[in-house]
Amino acid sequence: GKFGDYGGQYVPEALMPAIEELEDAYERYVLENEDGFMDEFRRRLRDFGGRPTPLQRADRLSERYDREVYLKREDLVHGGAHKLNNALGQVLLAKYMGKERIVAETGAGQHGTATAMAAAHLDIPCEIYMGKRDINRQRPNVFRMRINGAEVNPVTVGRGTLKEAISETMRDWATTVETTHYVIGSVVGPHPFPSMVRDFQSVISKEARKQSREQFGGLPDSVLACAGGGSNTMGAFANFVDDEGVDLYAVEAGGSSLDVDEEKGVAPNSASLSTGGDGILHGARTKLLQDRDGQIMESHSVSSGLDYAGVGPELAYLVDERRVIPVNVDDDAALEAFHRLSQEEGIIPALETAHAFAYLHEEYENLGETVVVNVSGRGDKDLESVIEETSKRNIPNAPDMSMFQGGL
Amino acid sequence: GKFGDYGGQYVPEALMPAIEELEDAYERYVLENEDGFMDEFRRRLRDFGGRPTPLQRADRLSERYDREVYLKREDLVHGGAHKLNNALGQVLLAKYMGKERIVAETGAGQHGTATAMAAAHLDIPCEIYMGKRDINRQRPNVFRMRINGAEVNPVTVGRGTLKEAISETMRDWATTVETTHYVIGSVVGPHPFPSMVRDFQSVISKEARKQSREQFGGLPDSVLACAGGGSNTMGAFANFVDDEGVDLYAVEAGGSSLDVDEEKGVAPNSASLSTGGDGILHGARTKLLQDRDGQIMESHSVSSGLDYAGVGPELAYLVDERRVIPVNVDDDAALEAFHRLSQEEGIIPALETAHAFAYLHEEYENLGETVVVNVSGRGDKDLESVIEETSKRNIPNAPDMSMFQGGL
Amino acid sequence: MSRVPEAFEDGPAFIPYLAVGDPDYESSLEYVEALERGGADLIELGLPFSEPIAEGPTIQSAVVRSLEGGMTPTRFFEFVEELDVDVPLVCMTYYNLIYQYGDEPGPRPFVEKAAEVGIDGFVVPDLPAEEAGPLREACDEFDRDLVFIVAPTTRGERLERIMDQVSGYVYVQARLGVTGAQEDVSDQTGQSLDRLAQWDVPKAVGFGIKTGEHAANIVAGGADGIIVGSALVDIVAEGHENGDSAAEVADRLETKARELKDGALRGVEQRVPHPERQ
Amino acid sequence: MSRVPEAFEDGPAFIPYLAVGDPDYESSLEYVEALERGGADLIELGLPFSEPIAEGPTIQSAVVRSLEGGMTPTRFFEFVEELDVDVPLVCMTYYNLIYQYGDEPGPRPFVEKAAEVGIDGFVVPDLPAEEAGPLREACDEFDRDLVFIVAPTTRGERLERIMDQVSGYVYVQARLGVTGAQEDVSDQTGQSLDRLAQWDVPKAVGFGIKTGEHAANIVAGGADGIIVGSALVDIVAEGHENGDSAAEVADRLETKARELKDGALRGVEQRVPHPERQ
Repeated sequence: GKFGDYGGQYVPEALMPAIEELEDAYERYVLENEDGFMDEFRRRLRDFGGRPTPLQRADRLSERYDREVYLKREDLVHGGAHKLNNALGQVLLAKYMGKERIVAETGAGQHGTATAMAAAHLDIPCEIYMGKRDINRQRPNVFRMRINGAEVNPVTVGRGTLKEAISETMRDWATTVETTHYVIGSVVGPHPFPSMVRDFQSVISKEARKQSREQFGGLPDSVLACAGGGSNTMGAFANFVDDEGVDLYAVEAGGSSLDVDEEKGVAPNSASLSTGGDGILHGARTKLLQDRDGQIMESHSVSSGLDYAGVGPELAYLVDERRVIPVNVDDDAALEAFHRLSQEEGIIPALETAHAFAYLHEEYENLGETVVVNVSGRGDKDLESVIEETSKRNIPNAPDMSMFQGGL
Repeated sequence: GKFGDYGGQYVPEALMPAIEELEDAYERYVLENEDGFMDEFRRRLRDFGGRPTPLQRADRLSERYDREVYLKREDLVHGGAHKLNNALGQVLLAKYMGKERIVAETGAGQHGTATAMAAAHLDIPCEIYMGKRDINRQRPNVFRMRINGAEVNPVTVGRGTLKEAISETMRDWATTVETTHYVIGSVVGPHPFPSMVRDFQSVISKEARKQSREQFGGLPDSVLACAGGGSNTMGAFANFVDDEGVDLYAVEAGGSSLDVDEEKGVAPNSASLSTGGDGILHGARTKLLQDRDGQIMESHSVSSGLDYAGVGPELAYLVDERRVIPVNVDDDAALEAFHRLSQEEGIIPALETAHAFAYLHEEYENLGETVVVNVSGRGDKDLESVIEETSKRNIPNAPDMSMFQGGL
Repeated sequence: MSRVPEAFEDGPAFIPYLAVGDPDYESSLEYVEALERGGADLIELGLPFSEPIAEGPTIQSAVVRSLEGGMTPTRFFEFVEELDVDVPLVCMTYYNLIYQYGDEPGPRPFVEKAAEVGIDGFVVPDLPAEEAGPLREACDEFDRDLVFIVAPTTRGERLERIMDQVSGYVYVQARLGVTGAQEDVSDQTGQSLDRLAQWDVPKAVGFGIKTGEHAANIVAGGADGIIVGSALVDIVAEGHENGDSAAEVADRLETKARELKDGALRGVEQRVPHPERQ
Repeated sequence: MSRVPEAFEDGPAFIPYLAVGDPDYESSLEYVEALERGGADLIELGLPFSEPIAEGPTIQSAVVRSLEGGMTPTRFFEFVEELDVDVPLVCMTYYNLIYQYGDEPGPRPFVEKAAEVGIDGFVVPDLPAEEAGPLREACDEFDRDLVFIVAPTTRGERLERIMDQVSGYVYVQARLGVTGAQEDVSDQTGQSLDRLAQWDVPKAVGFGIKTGEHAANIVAGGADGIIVGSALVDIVAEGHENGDSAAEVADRLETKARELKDGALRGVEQRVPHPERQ
């Protein structure tokens, strides 16, 4: 349950038996394929989720950066992001464990929609906690969850974003732990979540590694993935960790600045790997954005999916071990990359994903001959934010925004 | 270029040379794979488009209807619908033909977004004509096109829907025919479009047929696909046409009623196969909704993607030949089916697609032991319409709509 | 017996177009008659179709006005019967209206009725030569002309196929695009006339002719006639928008017609012998 | 030397909880002192953490008020130093604040400072026994108690692991869920006390105790103490919302404390010998 000093199980005692039960289920079903769990998971990922996703050569980016750029197309997974890999795994595990109800938190709404879809697919009631502010930022995702039959519970405490939603879901779970499984949406939280979510997401790098060998006869020099909580990151890295020749870049949200305002408790970024310190949040020891007392800071990013003050403990460990390179790009660069990929490759990426492409744009010279970028999700959900955020900035490659007036 | 008496090339003389050029290109590149066109097309469909799409057993529908229900998951194609199969094929063909510009029309916006994506991917300028009314009904799709770098030209003539947009695009093409390819979005228009679009879309049934054999060791008893212009329909049927044991159901939009108001020139449905008469529209002889003089009627459907007064000539022919069975369901049934699939299978279908599921719901007893339904697209684009249309009706399985107030 | 050839007997033919019923039945009658007074040698009468794929915005709008005013094929034929003009008349419409008319499928009933009310020929913009067989037959049966459009892009075999079927005159499309007023008269016109020189059918040029000056240039370039639509429809549209009386609008149409006819006549004098076109 | 055992020497202990700094530093001082006057045997002082994952809405709101008022670990220690009460004090907070305090990583500096200002022990809701090693060591070094929470779901090996490390008292969670006032006092309490009977550490029951009646029942059921948080925080919140003076609110807290203390004492008399718990 530990990654060096990181990880662990810092949760209320009431949850510990459930966590131990989950640990046991994780070991039996996921690690040992008991009752053919992993077989069914893989089959459903394929038939329901649409796997494998392609590893696509990006012709125009390859030309632009004068090296081979490949895209791992997680945006094509059912629901529009890698999130289903994990949600489907956990909801199926909850069924194997005999649970009767699913709860989950969501920030950008991607994990919530993925969980709602998986729960509908597997016929189990589902409630999603979502910060009030995020609800307003991501209304289409809220509607998708409702249409999939899930309840959406607004969280009004604090700033009404992901970290409050996580706390609230933990409270629900603490009350209902015997019948309920909490589907955590990233490689965060108490053990076994970081390992289990990584395992469910590692299909990304398992496929990408095999596809690399088939398509260009070797392994990439670099793999880039955006990092918020870090589930697409760990998924994209997991099977490359032992390949020493493959550089792994976790691209965080640099927001508007890497500086913090200790006074207000605000970090205008979400770069916990790049700038955070060791601490305990949401059940695990990891790197996080905190003030000198240990109070968690408000994080910020143009992408609500990256807007989180913590990060998966395994990533914190891999960064300390110098296996993963933490980097970051700012909001403007992410928006520019969003428009670039949309216009040049015909793929509208999630704003989260756009961060990885912004880093590619800034540092391509140092990324070697062959680069794999994980396209963690599609950007349909972000149209409203992109229009709003692009309008208030000077983004050189943005389309004329005048016809977007009035919003969606 | 004919399907029985249907089809043909009823276009202005100015377009005929372009159409002949296209016919020639179709024969060489598509039918004969000259310069490896089809190889490149298939490769890009796989890597960029995300093919093959799964043939998924729908567990809960299978249980509900007491037969094997399989879903052909075209909603997982890049862009969210089968439309890319054709758009990518035609844009690539335009490149092979040396064209410098793409124009296309769009109704629901799915073809426009697919074309914009394909054009961005293949680096060719693109303009999309879209009826003003459809623009207002499908704003997210408009934004997606713009973000992909396409120009979107509003068509204000007439009612501002698909048929006006088609006429307008033909006018553009008539002016620019030497440098421009017109990417028609369905199996309509003058020859070679109906055949060519069918060929590009037939990958659906090619895969489904193979997957049927692999997954259940035979062919389905019935294949259901919604039918507006009919591109997903022909795509889903093409490779089954010679399999006499497979019943093919084209499910049209019954709208609010099958009756027509001759006085106002309004058909409150889009059921041209079921109720239309032989006539000439948009370059081809086919079945269409017209008054006794031959003026084209205003069609109607809760789904703007089906809202078209004509239909592909090959479908008209196959209906006359009794190979394809034309059926229809009304708006209410489609909305109910939309919510059913969303809640029970975790798949939010396009409103177009929901029509096929509504027919399954109504007539499953007569569809045999194994049914394949083509999930032609996903429903994210329809959220706004679904909320609005559901709110004004009494749809028994709709979620509580109160939290949707205020729209997206 | 079609009267179309009469239009080309006395020098260059001035062929105006109006959408019948635009903006209403009665005014439209006055307008067509004004065109004859202005010097029209043949008049193209547009029967509006709901999907006018070959028309630009000007004529599209005329079509909408006419349809909203209740124009139908039946009313169209009544209009032609009521019309008090002596020049040949050609009906311009889309094929579906021709195809649907009457009790039997196909174009015969429409052509029969048209012949009966005094229509001499047809132009059908969405009917290329390949699909024209049935209509050509009906025209032959009722002794009507079938005019085809030749585009700047029409060459070789296609051109021959069209010229095999055309009768009355050939409608030479001056440039690519849809109908509508535009300043330049394309070089493409001369090239088209060159290609058509070997055939003995009158060549009338349309698309983009707005002024007497244009008309003169076109005729000087070798055309046997000029076809003018949008420039006239614009006058109707403007009058309609301004609420002018039908009589006022008719006067303006007559004036414009005279300008165009005079231009065409002037063009004859400007003709220079063309080495390639004997 | 921790004074925690003193709280349990004279019959059942009444253990109230308040979030320090709610709604402000000065009022909070008065409130805590009022609890002692009302009969508190030990007081749990909440040091607010920004992510209080184990708290219900009542205490969450208290945490927000306190943080907005500028409460920090440093101010908390000043508060404890300034506090004029004689009963033992236990600090309830989340592990990150303990972990981050001071110049060296780990819990030692926090415990050292807490011991210095007069904190006798700690309750850390997000620190299960498995992760508690370093804090346990620091508590041993400075002779402080480390209280653990035992949930209704805590059984077998887990229970033993906790009981190996606990000192001062064990916090028996009366029912599943988060902190917060609720009417019923669960049957689960009795079962938990049964499971804990073999250990000789005082058992204080918390979660959901709102009235003297509840307190009496719990003590009658075998508890060595009662812990009350939300019912008191509600009084602070209400006073704050109504703009009542700190003195008024303090009086109400004292009255409520007395009701709870009296209930606990009554409970002793209602105890019946329990066959399974000797």
